[in-house]
Amino acid sequence: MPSSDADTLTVDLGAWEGPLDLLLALARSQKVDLRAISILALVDQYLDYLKRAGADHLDQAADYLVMAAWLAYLKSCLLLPKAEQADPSPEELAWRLQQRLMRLDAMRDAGARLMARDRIGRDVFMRLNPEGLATDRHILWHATLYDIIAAYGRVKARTAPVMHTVQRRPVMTLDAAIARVEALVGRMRDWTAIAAFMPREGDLDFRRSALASTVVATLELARRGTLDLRQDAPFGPILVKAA
Amino acid sequence: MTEVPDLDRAVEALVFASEGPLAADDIARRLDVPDVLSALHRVAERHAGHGIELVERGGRWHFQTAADLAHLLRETRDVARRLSRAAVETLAIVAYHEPVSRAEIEAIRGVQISKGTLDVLIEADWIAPAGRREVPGRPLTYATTPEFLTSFGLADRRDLPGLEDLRAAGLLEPVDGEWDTELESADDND
Amino acid sequence: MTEVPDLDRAVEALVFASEGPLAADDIARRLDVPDVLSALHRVAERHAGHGIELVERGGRWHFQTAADLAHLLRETRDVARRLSRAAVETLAIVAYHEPVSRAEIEAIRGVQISKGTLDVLIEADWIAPAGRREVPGRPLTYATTPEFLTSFGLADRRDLPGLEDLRAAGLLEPVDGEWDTELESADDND
Repeated sequence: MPSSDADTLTVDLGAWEGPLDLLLALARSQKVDLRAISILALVDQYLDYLKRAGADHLDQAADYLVMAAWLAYLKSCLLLPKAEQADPSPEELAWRLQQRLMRLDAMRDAGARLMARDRIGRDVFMRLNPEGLATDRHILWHATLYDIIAAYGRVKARTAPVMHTVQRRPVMTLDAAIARVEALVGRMRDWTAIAAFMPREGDLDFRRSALASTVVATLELARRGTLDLRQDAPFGPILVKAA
Repeated sequence: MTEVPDLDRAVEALVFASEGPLAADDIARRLDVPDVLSALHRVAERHAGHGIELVERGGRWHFQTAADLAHLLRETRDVARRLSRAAVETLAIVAYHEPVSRAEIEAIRGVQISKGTLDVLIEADWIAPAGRREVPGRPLTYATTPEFLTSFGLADRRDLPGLEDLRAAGLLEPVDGEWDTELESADDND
Repeated sequence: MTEVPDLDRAVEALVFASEGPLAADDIARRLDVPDVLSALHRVAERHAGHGIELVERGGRWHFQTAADLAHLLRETRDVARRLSRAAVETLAIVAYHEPVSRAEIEAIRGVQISKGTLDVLIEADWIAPAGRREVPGRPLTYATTPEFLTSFGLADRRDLPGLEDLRAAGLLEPVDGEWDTELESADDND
């Protein structure tokens, strides 16, 4: 294929892996070093080739046409007087095209050279059924004396006769919260943040419990129609107002 | 690099790349030569005393690693792993109550134990079977090993802190997340 | 029979018995010695010019038959499946440009990679994903594997045929996407 003449190139776009492939074949048919290739001649050959490829393949050849349009543009730029040239210059664009062709050519050549190397399984062979190297994993179990003592304590504590001492836990009951919110909401004229309804005293556990109870209480009171709730954004402050 | 007879090289490569041991006749036919026996012997000679050997077994030839080096092909690597909670508790119960049967361990733990849990402890050489109890069913009992004492730095089993010591150390307090243990029988076998 | 150093014998046996190429470090770790490189070189020397050879590929060592004996062995083994032209080019592009993204491969070849081309190369264990490039879209890049070096008899990536010439000619510079944007402006519906 590399040495074939442009005229003898099969007029079938399906034979090419895209416009660049076709361009490279055409470039090689100029039989000069790719570095010295005439881009203008190449463009003409490409456009001519597309013309001869005919309308049959145009549906599957959109990328060929895009390349043709671009090359036609490049050609007109190359022929225009220098003064009217845009940036990047047509010479620059032509140089880049040439670089792309050289790069593809180089990779094609490199691929062929790779395939020609002494390849495992084709030219050189490894053993088919080697003995193999085995690694046995030996598990070293690890525990400390403390682990054992603590575990025994845990077992004993778990299975000891159960003696329930009910611990008083600092909670605010739902009933208490409803009563508190009901009493306070009448005094608040405007939308008020829910925090204002919570007791200020008590430790962290109690306040946490109070927050939960208060939120549930406002929901319950909203359901009963005693108050309205509002939240302007997800995770935003919850506001309360008497209904 | 010395000059090696082509036949020797060919014989060597053929036997090396073959799927299994090769008879001298097969090699000769493959190489289209009358006889390869002397070549085989020269190749065997070249490898004698090295890490690999060309040997004949039942008239067929193959390469193998030198027999005295076979141990190199296996290696054992130590992997440290933490005992599971179930295993630690089981070990603790054996240590405090030995000799103790599996049913007794379960009664003390309040949770069933899987077979794997005892196996791990036996494999670690911390507990060992300690005879059968002369009761109906003759259950096997377990006790700790001398290795257990060594591993945990104990001179004697009586060095284990007693219940009073545990209480004083706060180790008999019910812990949070107590209900975890109910789920344990599911992942007991690690 | 000459006296062969034990280390040489051990190294030879290990590489010979291994299921795949072995790194010098792995051999040293298995044998519990600081360094096996000189032993490896001595063993390689012992086999040079013979029917089998000890070779280094990408830092990993294995035994293989001498390349000039291929014609004697080929009939025994399946000849490696022929790769499509697209696959060969893609493999070359990955090898010479790695790490390289799919878009970059396509820019060099001037066509889209059909499904299956990369798959074939990944399945052969010659290329593998090599992380994402930290540019918009975070494209996945590909690079060759140690297995690639082994399969193609390359001691090192620097042994790639013509690598230095191509680099000197500027043909391995990162691919600029400008060309494609130029083309795309003509092709709005893309």
